[in-house]
Amino acid sequence: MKKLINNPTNVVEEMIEGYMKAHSDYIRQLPENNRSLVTARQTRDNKVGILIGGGSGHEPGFMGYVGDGMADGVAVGNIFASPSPDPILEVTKAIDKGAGVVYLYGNYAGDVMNFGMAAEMADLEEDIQVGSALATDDVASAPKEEMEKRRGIAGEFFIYKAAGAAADFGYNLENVVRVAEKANSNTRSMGVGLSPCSLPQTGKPSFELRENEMEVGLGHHGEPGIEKGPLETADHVADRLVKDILQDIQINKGEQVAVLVNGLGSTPRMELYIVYRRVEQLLKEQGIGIYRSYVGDYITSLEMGGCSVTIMKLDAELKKTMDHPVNCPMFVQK
Amino acid sequence: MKKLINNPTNVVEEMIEGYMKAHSDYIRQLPENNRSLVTARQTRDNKVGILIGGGSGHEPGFMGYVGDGMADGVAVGNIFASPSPDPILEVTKAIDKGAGVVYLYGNYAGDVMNFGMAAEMADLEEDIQVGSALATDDVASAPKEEMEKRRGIAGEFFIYKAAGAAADFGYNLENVVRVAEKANSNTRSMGVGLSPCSLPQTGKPSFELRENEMEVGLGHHGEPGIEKGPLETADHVADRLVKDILQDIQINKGEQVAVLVNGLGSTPRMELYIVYRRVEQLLKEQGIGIYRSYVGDYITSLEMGGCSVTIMKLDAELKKTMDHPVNCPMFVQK
Amino acid sequence: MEITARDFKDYFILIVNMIEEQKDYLCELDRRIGDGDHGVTMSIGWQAVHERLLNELAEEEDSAKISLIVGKTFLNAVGSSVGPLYATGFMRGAKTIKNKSTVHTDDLVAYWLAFARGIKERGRSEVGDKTMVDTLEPFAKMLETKYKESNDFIAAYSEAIAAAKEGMESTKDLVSRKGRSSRLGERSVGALDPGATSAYFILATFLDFVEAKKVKAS
Amino acid sequence: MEITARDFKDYFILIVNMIEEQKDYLCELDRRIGDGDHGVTMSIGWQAVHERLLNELAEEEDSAKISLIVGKTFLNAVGSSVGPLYATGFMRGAKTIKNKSTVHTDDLVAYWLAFARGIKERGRSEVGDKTMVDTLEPFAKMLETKYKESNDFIAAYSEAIAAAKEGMESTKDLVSRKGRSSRLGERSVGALDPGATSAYFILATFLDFVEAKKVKAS
Ligand SMILES: Nc1ncnc2c1ncn2[C@@H]1O[C@H](COP(=O)(O)OP(=O)(O)O)[C@@H](O)[C@H]1O
Ligand SMILES: Nc1ncnc2c1ncn2[C@@H]1O[C@H](COP(=O)(O)OP(=O)(O)O)[C@@H](O)[C@H]1O
Ligand SMILES: [Mg+2]
Ligand SMILES: [Mg+2]
Ligand SMILES: [Mg+2]
Ligand SMILES: [Mg+2]
Repeated sequence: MKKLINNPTNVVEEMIEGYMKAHSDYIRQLPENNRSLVTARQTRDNKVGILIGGGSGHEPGFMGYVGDGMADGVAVGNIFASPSPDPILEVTKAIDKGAGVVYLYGNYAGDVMNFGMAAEMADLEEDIQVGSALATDDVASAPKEEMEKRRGIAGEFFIYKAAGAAADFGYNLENVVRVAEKANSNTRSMGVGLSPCSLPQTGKPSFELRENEMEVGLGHHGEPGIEKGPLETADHVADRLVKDILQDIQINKGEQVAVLVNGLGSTPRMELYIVYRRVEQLLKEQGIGIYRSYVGDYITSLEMGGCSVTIMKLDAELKKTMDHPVNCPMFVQK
Repeated sequence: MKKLINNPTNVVEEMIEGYMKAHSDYIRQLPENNRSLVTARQTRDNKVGILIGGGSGHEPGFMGYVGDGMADGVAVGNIFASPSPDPILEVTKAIDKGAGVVYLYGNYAGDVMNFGMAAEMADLEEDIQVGSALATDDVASAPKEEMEKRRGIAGEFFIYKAAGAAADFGYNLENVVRVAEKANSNTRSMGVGLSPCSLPQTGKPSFELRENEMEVGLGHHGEPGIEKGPLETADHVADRLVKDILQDIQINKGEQVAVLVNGLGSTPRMELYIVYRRVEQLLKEQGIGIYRSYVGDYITSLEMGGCSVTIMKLDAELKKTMDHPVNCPMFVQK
Repeated sequence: MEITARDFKDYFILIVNMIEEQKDYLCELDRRIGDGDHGVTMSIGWQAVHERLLNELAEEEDSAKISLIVGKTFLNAVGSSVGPLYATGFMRGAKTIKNKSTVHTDDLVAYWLAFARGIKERGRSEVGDKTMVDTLEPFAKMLETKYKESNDFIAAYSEAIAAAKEGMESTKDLVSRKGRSSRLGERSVGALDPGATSAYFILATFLDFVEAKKVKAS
Repeated sequence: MEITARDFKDYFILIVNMIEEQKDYLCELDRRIGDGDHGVTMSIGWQAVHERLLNELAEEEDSAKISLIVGKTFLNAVGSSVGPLYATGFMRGAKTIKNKSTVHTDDLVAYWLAFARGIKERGRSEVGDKTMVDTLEPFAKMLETKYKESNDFIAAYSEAIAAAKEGMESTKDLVSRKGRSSRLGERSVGALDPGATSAYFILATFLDFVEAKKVKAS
């Protein structure tokens, strides 16, 4: 697959370089580690620090969400690979204001180990209190009985948004973690892939699909999904995703949700809105109200084709977090 | 090419439907014409109306830019086809507050004819004063001596931003047009295509490129560019685009510009930032300051691969317009 | 020969069918020097016209009104470049047969001249610009001259179609100076202009129609 | 037999080269049940190690320090799943040979046992989970037993490698219960685990190294 890059081994460094230059008013790179980026803006004294991170290739995830109202810092990994403990630890040190730091990341073996090691080091070596909340929103990744095994996909966006707002409200570490965990346990996602992406270093497609096929439930790194099938209409795809989501989480008539229709990379906005159209119809039929909608590329997989649908059940507190304004390089909400 | 759609003939209607449902707090559809969308927000009395429009398939262009600080309404065409005069006229009637309406669109034969007819009808039948400013930013589309023949590509974003701010400042019609024209005459763009898009109705690629080829200077609808060549590195591509742009417009050492690195649809943000990185280097070498940067998908061509670089030379007035906050469904600037 | 309101509608339906057949070909031509949608655009427009013909216009007896609504419907459905162009053609044609249900050959000639010239005016194009005007202008000139000479509509129209065809084919060797393809400069040489081609088909379909009508009548 | 600091470095360089050769194969394995990057990740990590070996570590005589820095460097360069896993292995190994420049066979056995057990602890995985532990655990068990029996390092290590190979191959028929592939459930059956494979290569490369060293010595 064609890529507009220089040397495949430098893509992450060069992306960061470009990103820093484009958004120096938002973000700065720590001298200690070039994979450690922290907000360049003034944040409130005593605010709990929000640290996000994960592999590269998911932009706007994750560096795009550092700014007012979301994260205070990000540790940047190689493409589709968790960052190592060192950049995580450096960000932790830089953003701790004495109130501790909350790590938000997806439930992947690599992230669990690296963030886990960093948290231990922060505690032991730096005496910084660290809380963690993991995203496990992908209903296709494990049965309900093994919820804790599920991976995090686009729902991470809602978790960042909720926890970021909570930290901004002045919540303490325990409460920020509580809100993040509530956001996660109220959130479900599922995706469909139409075309693969390829790693710059291998150039090989992450999975194979025939011209008339799609993959249901695939992961955000091209991990095989739960089934391959013929490419269906946008309405059928939305029906399937929403059905599986609503089977997994009880949302009663009259309750309200936030919806995210997330593009995986190369799927035009036009198609995302066509999917959203059907998602809205389905929720309406169930008497479920949509409190807020997000449609676009929020957490991508390089140039993968397809989309995911995320639904988060809202209570009053989560609504407040969704309303909270955000000002990040790749996401602004007034 | 695979698309997540229902019936190809309904894509524009279904996209609009989804869009209206997702953003009903921003935008409403006129009962007179379902291709006529206007802002749902309160705008200042006596404000000059800003009307944008063009073919579909360029999302976030153009409907994504209706909202505070940019456009008051949009006329939506079929895919890659100008809207007809009727929806333009209906939007004109809906957004005129007595101070007249400014049409902003790209310099394409179809748009010129349809917007021209609508402007005539607005004047003759509705007695609404209409001004127009056309984007002609694509340096690859005609030589400098025939500037007026050039087509508009991603630079349209800057023109919307400048004119939208001017209208918000309370400028009268004449001055809004003046600012829009200044923005256009200070703006240059050029793009490169790596992979084609396909119209939903034909499914055929808009152009053919071999696995190791790129197309320099191609149009935003897959119109052939100025040359096909081997795929080059991001740095070489940026060098070429910036060189052609700076040869076309005199920007002196110490002057400041706004920069837009625009993705055509399927090119990941990672690659856009890698291109931006080089653009910044080149401008720095010339002693040109970057006042503001935009990197992302601003005006796309369905799932086309590639990007364009846009540079707008700024004076004090244009800087003020770039600083002006915006709140649109697909673009927010604080 | 006379053309009734029914005839006009039958002719327009022939166009609807013809466009469906030529859709891919017209897209293919447009892919070479434009944005690849000309067949799709024509199809969207004529499908919208079809819908009108089958409904509101089903009982309409005023040929001018039919032509006017065909133009407007086409325009509203497609916008694009060809929306204003063909719409202007049919609307200007309608003017020449105002309030008429049955149209005789003098009026028919006037109709087609207004059609061709309306498009030329709307597009501000000249012969040689590599547009549909390269089909329409020679067509109109020939129709006018030959009809004046012979007063035989079908004969004159046949010769005009030959001129239209030649005009269409001439676009192959031209450098485009109007529309989307004008940015290609020299690289537009070697490809037929899609609009010149669809214009030829529209004009030629009328000849097919009147010839078939004559056969039926005789 | 004794292993010097130079030997450690030579062995690590053999790994660097081996990984470059196996990179595509490891990616291919990972594409089937993971995200396709295992070869790339290993390569990034070992290239970073290579750089260190050629520079800061060029004159280093402390084998423990070398192993420690190899682990840390690998971890910092890759993160990922295998970063913490292999890094823990080399760092725990380093502990067993603290302050030593030359390592004798007793220590070497301790080194490899600590390597294997460190990884197992870090990953919280058991034999049968379809991970590198399926290679490492049988390897460690066999090495420990056989060395106790014979006190012959190369003989014991050779048998351990055979057990490692069997363990690696056993992953083919397993359902994954750890890491990225665990979400595939039954569909992970039929594919070798990429980490089990790279672990086997790393262990086997040490056998190649010591055998070559023995030949040279004799
Ligand atoms: N100014 C003009 N005058 C006459 N014909 C024109 C003009 N501009 C474009 N055309 C015609 O329109 C055709 C293209 O139509 P179409 O592809 O439907 O529209 P678009 O170029 O907007 O996609 C061209 O082949 C040409 O014949
Ligand atoms: N918890 C774990 N314990 C042991 N090994 C693991 C664990 N999780 C993952 N692995 C190993 O890591 C390998 C995958 O490595 P790699 O592809 O580099 O990382 P990632 O899965 O993060 O892309 C798997 O094949 C498996 O052997
Ligand atoms: Mg990975
Ligand atoms: Mg078009
Ligand atoms: Mg066209
Ligand atoms: Mg992997």
